[in-house]
Amino acid sequence: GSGASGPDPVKLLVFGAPEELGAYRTLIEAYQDARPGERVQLIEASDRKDLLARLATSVAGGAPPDVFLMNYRFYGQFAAKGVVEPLDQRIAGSTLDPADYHPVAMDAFKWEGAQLCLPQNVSSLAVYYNRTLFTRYGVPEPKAGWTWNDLVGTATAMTRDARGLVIKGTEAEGAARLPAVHGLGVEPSIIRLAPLVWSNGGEIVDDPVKPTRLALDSPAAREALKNLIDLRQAYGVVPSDAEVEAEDDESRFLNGRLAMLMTSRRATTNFRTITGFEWDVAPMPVYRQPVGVLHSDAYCMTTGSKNKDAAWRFMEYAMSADGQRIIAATGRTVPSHIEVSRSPAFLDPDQPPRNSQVFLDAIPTVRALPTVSTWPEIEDLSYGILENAIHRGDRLDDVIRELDVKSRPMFARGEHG
Amino acid sequence: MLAPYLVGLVGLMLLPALVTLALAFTEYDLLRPPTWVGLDNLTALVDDPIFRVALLNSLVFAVVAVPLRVLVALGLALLLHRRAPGVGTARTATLLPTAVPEIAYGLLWLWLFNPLYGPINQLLRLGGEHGLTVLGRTPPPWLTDPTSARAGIILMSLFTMGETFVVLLAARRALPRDVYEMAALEDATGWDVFRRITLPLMAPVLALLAVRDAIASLHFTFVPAFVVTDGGPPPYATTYLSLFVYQTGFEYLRYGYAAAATLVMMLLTVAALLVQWRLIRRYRRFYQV
Amino acid sequence: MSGLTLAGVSAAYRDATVLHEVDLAARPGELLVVLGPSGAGKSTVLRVVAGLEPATTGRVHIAGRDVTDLRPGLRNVSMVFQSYALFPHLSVAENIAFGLEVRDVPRRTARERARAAAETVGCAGLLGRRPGQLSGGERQRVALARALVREPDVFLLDEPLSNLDLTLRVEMRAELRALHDRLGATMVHVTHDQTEALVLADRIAVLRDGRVEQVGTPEQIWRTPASTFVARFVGSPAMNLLPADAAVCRTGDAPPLPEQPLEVGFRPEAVTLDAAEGTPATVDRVEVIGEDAYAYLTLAAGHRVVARVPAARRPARDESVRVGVRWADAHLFHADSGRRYVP
Amino acid sequence: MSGLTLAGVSAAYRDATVLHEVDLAARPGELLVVLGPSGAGKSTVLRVVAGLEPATTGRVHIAGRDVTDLRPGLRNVSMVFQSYALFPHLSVAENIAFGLEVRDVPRRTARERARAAAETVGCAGLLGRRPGQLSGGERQRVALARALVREPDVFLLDEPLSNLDLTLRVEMRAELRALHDRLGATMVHVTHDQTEALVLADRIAVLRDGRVEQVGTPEQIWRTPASTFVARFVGSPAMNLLPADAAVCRTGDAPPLPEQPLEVGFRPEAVTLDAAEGTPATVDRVEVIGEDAYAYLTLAAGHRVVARVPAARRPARDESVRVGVRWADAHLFHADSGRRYVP
Amino acid sequence: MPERAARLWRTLGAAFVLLVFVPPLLLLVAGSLTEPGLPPSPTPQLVPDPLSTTGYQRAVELGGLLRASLNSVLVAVLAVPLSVLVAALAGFALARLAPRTTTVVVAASLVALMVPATALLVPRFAIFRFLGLTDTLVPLIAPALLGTSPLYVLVYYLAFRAVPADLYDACLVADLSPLRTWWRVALPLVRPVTAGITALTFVLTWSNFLDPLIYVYDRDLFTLPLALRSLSLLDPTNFPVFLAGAVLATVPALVVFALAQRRFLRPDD
Ligand SMILES: Nc1ncnc2c1ncn2[C@@H]1O[C@H](COP(=O)(O)OP(=O)(O)OP(=O)(O)O)[C@@H](O)[C@H]1O
Ligand SMILES: Nc1ncnc2c1ncn2[C@@H]1O[C@H](COP(=O)(O)OP(=O)(O)OP(=O)(O)O)[C@@H](O)[C@H]1O
Ligand SMILES: [Mg+2]
Ligand SMILES: [Mg+2]
Repeated sequence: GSGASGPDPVKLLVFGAPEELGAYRTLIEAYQDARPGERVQLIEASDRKDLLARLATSVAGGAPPDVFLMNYRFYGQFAAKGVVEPLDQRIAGSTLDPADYHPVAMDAFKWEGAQLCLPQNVSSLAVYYNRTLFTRYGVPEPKAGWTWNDLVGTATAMTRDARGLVIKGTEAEGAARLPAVHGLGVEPSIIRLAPLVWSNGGEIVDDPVKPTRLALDSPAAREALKNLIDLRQAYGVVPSDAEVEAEDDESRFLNGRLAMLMTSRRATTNFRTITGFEWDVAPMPVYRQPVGVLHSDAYCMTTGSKNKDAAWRFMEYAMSADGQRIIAATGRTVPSHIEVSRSPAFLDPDQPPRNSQVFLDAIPTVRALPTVSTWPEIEDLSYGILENAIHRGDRLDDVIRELDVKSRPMFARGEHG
Repeated sequence: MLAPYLVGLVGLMLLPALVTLALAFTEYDLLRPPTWVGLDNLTALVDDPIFRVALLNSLVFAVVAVPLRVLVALGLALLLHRRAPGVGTARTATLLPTAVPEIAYGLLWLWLFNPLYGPINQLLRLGGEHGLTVLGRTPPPWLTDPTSARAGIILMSLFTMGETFVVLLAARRALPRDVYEMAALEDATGWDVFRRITLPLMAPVLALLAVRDAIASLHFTFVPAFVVTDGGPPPYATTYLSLFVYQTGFEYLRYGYAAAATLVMMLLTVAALLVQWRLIRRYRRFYQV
Repeated sequence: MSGLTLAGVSAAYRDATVLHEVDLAARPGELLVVLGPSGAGKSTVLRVVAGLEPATTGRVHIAGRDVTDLRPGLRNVSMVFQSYALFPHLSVAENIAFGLEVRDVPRRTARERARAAAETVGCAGLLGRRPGQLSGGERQRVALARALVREPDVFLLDEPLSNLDLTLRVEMRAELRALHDRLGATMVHVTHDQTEALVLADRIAVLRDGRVEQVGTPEQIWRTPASTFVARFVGSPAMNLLPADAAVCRTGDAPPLPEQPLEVGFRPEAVTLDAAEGTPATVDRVEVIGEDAYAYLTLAAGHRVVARVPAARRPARDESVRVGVRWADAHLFHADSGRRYVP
Repeated sequence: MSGLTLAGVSAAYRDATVLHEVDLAARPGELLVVLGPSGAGKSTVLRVVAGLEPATTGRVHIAGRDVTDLRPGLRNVSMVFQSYALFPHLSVAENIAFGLEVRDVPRRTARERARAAAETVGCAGLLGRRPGQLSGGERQRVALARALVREPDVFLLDEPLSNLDLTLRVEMRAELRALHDRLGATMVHVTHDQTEALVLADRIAVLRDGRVEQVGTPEQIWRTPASTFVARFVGSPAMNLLPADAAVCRTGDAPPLPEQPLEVGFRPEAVTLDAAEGTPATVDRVEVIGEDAYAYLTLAAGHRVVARVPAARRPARDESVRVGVRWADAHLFHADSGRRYVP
Repeated sequence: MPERAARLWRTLGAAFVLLVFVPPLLLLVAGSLTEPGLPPSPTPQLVPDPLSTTGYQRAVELGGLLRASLNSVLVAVLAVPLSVLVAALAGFALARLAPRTTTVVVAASLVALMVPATALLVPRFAIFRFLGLTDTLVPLIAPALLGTSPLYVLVYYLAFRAVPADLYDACLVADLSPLRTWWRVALPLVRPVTAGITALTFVLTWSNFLDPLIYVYDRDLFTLPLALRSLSLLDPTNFPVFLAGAVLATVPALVVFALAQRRFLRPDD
């Protein structure tokens, strides 16, 4: 840092695709314009794994970034290990008012009672759909309050071959006709499964505060899981593994060959490049009661930061209405700032999806996944097992048992907040 | 003259490696100071199903890919060691994949392996109907099927045997020509010549390359597994030791545990090395003049 | 019993022609030595016969068969390579038996015949060793044994003695000749050592720049060299060569010289230093080699001449002597072509 | 002017001692030839002098200085390596000037002296070429020029002619001797070729298995070999060696033999075949080499003897002859030690 | 003629090799020239329709490829010669030193060869931080200190050992310092080895991915592999953009390889 006039810049570690990183650069520029003299350096990782490797190495090496952006599902391991600076005192002495933010997001980043990070967004799952396709095939669009059966019915009706005829994707295995359009895209992951289980009255883990095992063996959870698997195994409305490998769901949707896609707000940025058809979002289907799953990233300050005051000032800005608006402009986030989330910055009717309100409506029903320090391992493990279940059709009992047996040691090693 | 290298070797290789290996006996998450746990990590590894899978994958890779790589390189070296029209170009072509940056190479294959749109399967489907090959079978799903994914990674590694090829080419060209003429005079068949002359004469070089490849095989699985398959298809079809170490160390922050895996990996390499060394020694006897 | 004929054979490496329409024949049972300086194309002759290089023109016959287009393995020749070409990874026994084993002779028979061949050349004690553990002389014997283990139509031996030191060379060349006499086989032996050629050969073919300069018995080559090249190449120090009209004292019966540009050649042995009315000369230098001494002289007219004298009666350096040439032992050559002058 | 002394020098590779307390001296301006069979340790002697191998015992003096512990660069010697050791990537001129340039002689001067040295050995026309483009003889000259470009205390030449063919060798050895005479430098020349040693040397040191067998002028080596080894190593075909009491006819002045186990040696030149009352013998084989012929005989008592006869008067194979030995030219050796018998 | 037949077979073999090795790279180029954003074509297209260089433009804009190339070039320009120099010096020293020292260093190098890169990241990071070198390009150049890979030092060692000992002895007699012997005699003699090692070092340095990932923060210091990595996260319809990046990253390596290849495989028949 020789020759630099001011203090060292605040180092902000984030990851994302090139477009997302662009948004952070805009945020930083705005901040530096607004506060002359402040300097922030963006450290770009390309994906979560990159970010983890960088963060861990730099902490171990004693030169951590000052601020990093982290999903609440993964911040547990850092929180548990005292790497993240508690912010309560700073919040108390600043203009930032916790009440301005959606509490569900704020709560997700409390560790042993202390506020460790400040959530930048409060997203949840929704069903994106290709309205043009629905119109073409005369299938009713999904609407609030629809059930799982509605979803399956709609997806089945939307799975079509090249001539536009309804087709069952399972028959297509290795046969002459492949679906040209699939009814639904959904990832076989815990985070997709969770809201379905919850909605059906089940639980993902035995104890949301101090989980010791996955609790998918309850009848409610079993049913939700079975229904998820049946999407592929019984109805063939979701693309096969080879098809996913060939073209992932997001680009399948982009290319107009996926009727519905269950994903978070994150996809919006990408979908706004769509010109060939009209699309919108619908809320998640419901089993018994509507429940959403929280998707939230937060700015965290490292305890090892040498530049905490400046880092805090940047965090304040990023969390402020101004800062949130800038990130919201990318379309990829649901701002955690209540006011901003209700402003045109988020709900702009000129920008698709028209029905962004779906995300706001979901917030009251949103639940967070447990924060365990070993959660990343558990997610990776369960992803593999679930993927096989969906695409290979493993026996449901085996799947549940395998998930349980293999994840137990991970829970045992985990630390909780 | 040795000084810069020694500084690098000790400062950037041996010392860091030693630190990491020492951490194998601690519990260390990179975030808090390490705590001594003795052999706990090593005993835990023994029971770790993922580690066992990774170990098995690595061994299978080494056992299949290393000889294949050497054989392919040998075949190409024997094919291309003498002049003929096109041979020079073919030699350069053989080196092409080695010249592509690893990450680009990995992603190139990701595209080549694409089960529906990838050029490989499109090629396999040529002449067939309804997405089948000429033989009426479905083309391999590559990265979604464990066996074909492993085969795919081996295939990828086969294409980057440029270094081995160069060394073997040089070795073959260094073999005395008169010995081959002698064999021609005796009317030895091509197979006889290969079995009785070429193979034994190149055995030391082949063994050396096998040693090097065996050492390196633990490393050159990393990028393909990291970039192309991400250790999958599920559960851990292409999780090799190198990827296992990276994941446990940097994604799950169990650095001490990963270090223990590294230790095991290096011990295995040493063992393999010793075995091969004995083989080489047996051959070396023949060549002392 | 079977001979060898090369008729108008040319050969080339890349674009450089190294053999020019060579005609050469070895009679059945004959030991033909091909002699020539380094690079003359001697090895190339053998390689063409063996089929290792193609002949660009001409035909090769072995034992009456035209083998020009046959691959080496079918020509039924045995070759000792200039470099021995032993297989470094095979034992001596395996080396010798190689040719039999690839011909699918049963292993046991092959080993027995290998042992017999090894005994013939006196290397039966080495059968278990590898070439790397042999001295140069021993390797040569192994290479020879490998050639002898079969019964080919022709043996081709490429400078099989060149890497040995003098003592060993003298020994081996006697053995080789004895071997030939015992086997009665057709042999082509290549060398650049004139002594070896003179000692071994039934007939010698002198090769120069890919052309046959002369073919004849050792006696013919020595006594009636066909050209100045042959004359100077055979014999050491080389034959003296002067313009025929140079002023030298001719002793003995000396007919008048014909009226055309000629050169006269005479070996150091034909020069006498005590001729009564010889040409005056000064001694530049004297080399003593055991019982013989060679005096390097400059004649009054400036020509340089070497004379062989008994070491005991050698002149001193710078001494003045009188030189005579035994004209009966002198040779005449055309000054322009260098070919022998035949009156 | 400066000599060279080795006093009690031993040398070893790994654990094998190859020089055993060698004492050797070259007087200033002398051309000393070290002669011995392959593997005798000749090259090792030069390497110890140059400082390329350490002496395990003894001292080396060059020009009066004790250089035993000096590094090679400081001993002021020039060496021609057995392999020439030309730098393949440098032109001939650069090769020759190499030793000067590293001593920071200005480039221009270095080039001039290189040219001068090249002219001395007759390779000035090759200055621009690389070693790969030279024939063996030319390379040898370049190596020599590289040694000559400096003015060292001692020149060390390791078999500089061994790779040349006979004609070229004869030529070069004359040039080398002339060069030595012109420079008046101290030279140590290593060879296994006895002819070369006899022709070139002021004095010859015969080496055998790392020990000096005899040192003397060529005349001494030839006339009074100190041991059967020297006697048989020098001369070709080798000296005949028989038990002194073998039944051979002695011609000339033949004093009675002393009463102890002795061997008698006599060169083929000392054998006459026409002795009136000679020992009966049969001719096994005759080698004709130009004017000379060598008859290989078996004496009645079974001993084998070689005789040199004029080619014109050679006996036929299997002919019976009567052999006499000129006793004046015979040598006596102790039968047990092989050392010369001095009455 | 048998020789002519053999040549024909070899040519056929060479053609086969070309057929296997070249198409993937041609497809890479073809793919990079496809219009981004279009659904993937169901058949391989050697000449994409429509032909478009948009991929290249987007790759340069999005990935900051220009800046990254500059950094990569900077690293390569500094690291490759340094690395080759270090390896050559060390290899020479090994070839000339006492056998015992050599054995120790060779053994240590072999051990180093076995160390997986992942085991080095963290300790190295601590070292670089201690030296205040993180977030500079120095950690990317630093591996040059060990010749990039100990393997290359060993290769040099073998090459220098194969140089006739007489040449070194001639240098000793001429009183050349070891350094000058290395520069004037040894190095020129192993030029093909240097060419080969330079090429391989270049490729390794050029495609080094893990080191910049860990040690470099500043986007302005990103090297090509990092830039490529971020491009690789683009969605599949933008694959041409990534392929364009890959082509751009491959071309320099190919050029270096082709140049070097001519040197180290030339002395032919
Ligand atoms: N493989 C080759 N390629 C090109 N030229 C060659 C080759 N082999 C030999 N020559 C050239 O052909 C000529 C004859 O070579 P050949 O080997 O027949 O000579 P030689 O008489 O056997 O010589 P020597 O006594 O040195 O063995 C020489 O000028 C040589 O340079
Ligand atoms: N580098 C070495 N390591 C071990 N032994 C050696 C080495 N160099 C030579 N020798 C052995 O030392 C002995 C003497 O070798 P030296 O090279 O001095 O022989 P030489 O008389 O020069 O023989 P030549 O005429 O073959 O050159 C030989 O027995 C040889 O095998
Ligand atoms: Mg030859
Ligand atoms: Mg020697």
